[in-house]
Amino acid sequence: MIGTALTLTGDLEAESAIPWIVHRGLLLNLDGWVRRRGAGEIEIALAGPEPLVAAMEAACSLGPADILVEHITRQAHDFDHAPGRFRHLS
Amino acid sequence: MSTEYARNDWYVVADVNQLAAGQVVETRLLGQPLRVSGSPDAPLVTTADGTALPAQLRYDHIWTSPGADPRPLPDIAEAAERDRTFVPCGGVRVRCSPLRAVENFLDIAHFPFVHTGILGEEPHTEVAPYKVEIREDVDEVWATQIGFHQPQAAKSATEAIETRYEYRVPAPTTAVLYKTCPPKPEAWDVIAIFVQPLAENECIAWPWMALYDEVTPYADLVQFQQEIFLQDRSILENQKPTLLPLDPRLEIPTRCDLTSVVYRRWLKRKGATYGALTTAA
Amino acid sequence: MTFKLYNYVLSGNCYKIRLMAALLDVAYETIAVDFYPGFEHRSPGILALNPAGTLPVLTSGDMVLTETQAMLTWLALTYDVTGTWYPVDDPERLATITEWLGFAGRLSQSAGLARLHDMLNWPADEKAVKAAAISDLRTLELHLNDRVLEGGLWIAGDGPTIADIACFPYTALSPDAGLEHDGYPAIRNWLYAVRALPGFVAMPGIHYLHDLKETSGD
Amino acid sequence: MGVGVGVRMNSVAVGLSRDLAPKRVMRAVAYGHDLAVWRDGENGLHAWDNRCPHRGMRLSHGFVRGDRLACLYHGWQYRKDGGCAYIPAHPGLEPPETIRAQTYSVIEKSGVIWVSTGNDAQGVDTGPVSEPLRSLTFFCAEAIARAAFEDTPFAGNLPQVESTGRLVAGGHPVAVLANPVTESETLIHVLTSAGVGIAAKKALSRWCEAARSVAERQAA
Repeated sequence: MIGTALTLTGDLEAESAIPWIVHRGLLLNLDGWVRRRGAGEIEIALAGPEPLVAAMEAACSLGPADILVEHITRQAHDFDHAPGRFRHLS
Repeated sequence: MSTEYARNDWYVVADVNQLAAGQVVETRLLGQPLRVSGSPDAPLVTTADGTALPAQLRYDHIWTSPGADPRPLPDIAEAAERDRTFVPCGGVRVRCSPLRAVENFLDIAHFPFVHTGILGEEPHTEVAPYKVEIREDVDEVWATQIGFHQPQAAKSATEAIETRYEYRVPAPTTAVLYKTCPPKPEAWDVIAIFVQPLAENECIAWPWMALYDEVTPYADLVQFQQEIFLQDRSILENQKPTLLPLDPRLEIPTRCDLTSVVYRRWLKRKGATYGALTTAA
Repeated sequence: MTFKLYNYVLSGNCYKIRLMAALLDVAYETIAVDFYPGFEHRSPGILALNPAGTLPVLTSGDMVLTETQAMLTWLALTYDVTGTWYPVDDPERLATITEWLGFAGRLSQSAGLARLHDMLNWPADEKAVKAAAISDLRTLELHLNDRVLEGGLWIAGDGPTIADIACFPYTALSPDAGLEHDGYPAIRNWLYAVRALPGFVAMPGIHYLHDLKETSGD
Repeated sequence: MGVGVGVRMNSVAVGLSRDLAPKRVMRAVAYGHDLAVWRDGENGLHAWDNRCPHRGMRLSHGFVRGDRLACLYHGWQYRKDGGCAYIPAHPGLEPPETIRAQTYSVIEKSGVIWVSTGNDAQGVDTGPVSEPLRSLTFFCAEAIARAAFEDTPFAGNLPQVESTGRLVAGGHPVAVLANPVTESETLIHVLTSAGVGIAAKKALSRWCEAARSVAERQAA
């Protein structure tokens, strides 16, 4: 199924980043996952109603106090199978 | 709390009406008492120990900065267009963070509920997608391509119209709205808000307008804007927490709140945290 | 045209007249006076009309009224076809109304001035006016709670009168001065009742009752 | 003194049932928590954290439509269970169950609204003394407010204190319930019994004001 991929770049090293994003994904009842791709990059894959995906993007562009998102890009994401409840993919 | 960034911005501390009437204004800025005196053309701003701060008259208001190396005062080009009517609307004190006052100015989704019958009306509540960006070349936040159904967009409006909006934030406590001008569709009306931070949790908002409207009496223009701003005041005094959270963990911004989100991100990036909550709230 | 109102949009006293006229469904002309920041109420034009320089001023033909109590009385006697807003044939009720019109004048000097101080930086002895405002709110709460104990709701008798309209604005606007209504349940319920009156108009700081509208979102 | 002394209480009296009509909302404070207490159109009672999850606006400034409470700022509507039902800016969206206002436990007993910060609000049974007289704020601590009722004469005589903790003022039974809003502000609710006439109730109401004067003088 086709979902949405968000890629965050910036000053994202703080440990708070991933739990904060997981909390937001669950708060918005989205399916998908988040994973760290490096010290300055976090990847999020989402499935859900467009206004909630947009709300996820808005919230994550701000994030917890100790990170700073410089850029956020959005593209389609092809899930191999049903993504399931939003979680941290380690 | 940090005043480090904030000290080097310019702030309104009085308006031209007060000095023209010969008033000596005792006020505060960033928690420090200030006195504003003199005439509109030669204003004097002094601190409690008598130190003179730089002072200048711009956009019908007296501006000062307590910093050693202030950034330039934001330029509003329309102030030079002499066929506009310039309307300083007076200062209104609000028990809220100066940043919350700016954030509310940038918000459109509240129009049907807070400015009922003027700037919005149910069932016209939907906020269509719009564009928000930080313009790196000028270091400003811009929100564009905003449209909203308004029963009475301006004093000069004779019927409900689909109003176009653009917002510009050139400094953390200065915001400018460019809005459809009902009698002159090819031009924008300009409505700005200059926020004087008295403290982190208290401010004076000074609305100012530069309009094309040759028909409406001046006092009606002032009161139209005052009516709108005062409708927001009780909202601003009842938002929790009082300071503007830079971490929205306890909030649920959606797409219609994107200007707020980008404004907060811009503040966070600059370290402009006077009036902001920097811990999770 | 019926009458002219020299009006300032943020003034609770001007609002009394706008509200009363709306409830009586009377059309009128407003002339905006730039009270703040322009201090136009002290201009020669307004002072010629009202030497005291206060707002509102109401004119009709040669008549010039500068006191809101007089304006409310005149509006009710002239435009209220039901005769209920100012019931002249009931001496006791009329006296109660007059009593509370006087109270409304005190309230503008306490809660009204406290609001101007907090909102527009008006000069005032903040502590003294706020103490006076609390005392006035308590006086009104005591009376309105008496009315509840009697099975009533309005200030005088079984329906709204000009006394309710006179006391409404500065009571409703007291949160503008940080004086919340939480500890005044009888006042809170009476404010709701005024806002629910047919023809009610709002002013900044007093919102429309959105609950009266059709539900959207179902 | 007063009803409730010696009873282990998990709940606090935030208002009189009489004073909150259907489709109305009020602000209340319980154990330092800022709450919006509201009634739906069918008289159901709800107590929520006084904060719209969207942007933090106090929900006590909101409005009730049918069985929903709406925030005044952006009109977000919440169902009786706290779940968000409607977001006016995004009318096509069905908000997920996960977006919700925080709810508290609330019940009515003895004509009084009781709120708990736990999950099982309890009220005090004041027996026949459950006729609402009034609520009023004292600018003093709870203990001073309570004591003032015993120290304030009614028609020249100090009230009697019964073993139940209730007072008898001028022959009229009175129950005094206190909600400490802050260290220096106490919300008092006063009940009497159904047989007391209107004139006596008005006299009791003035006696409450006299007690307030005593308490606030002492606190000053």
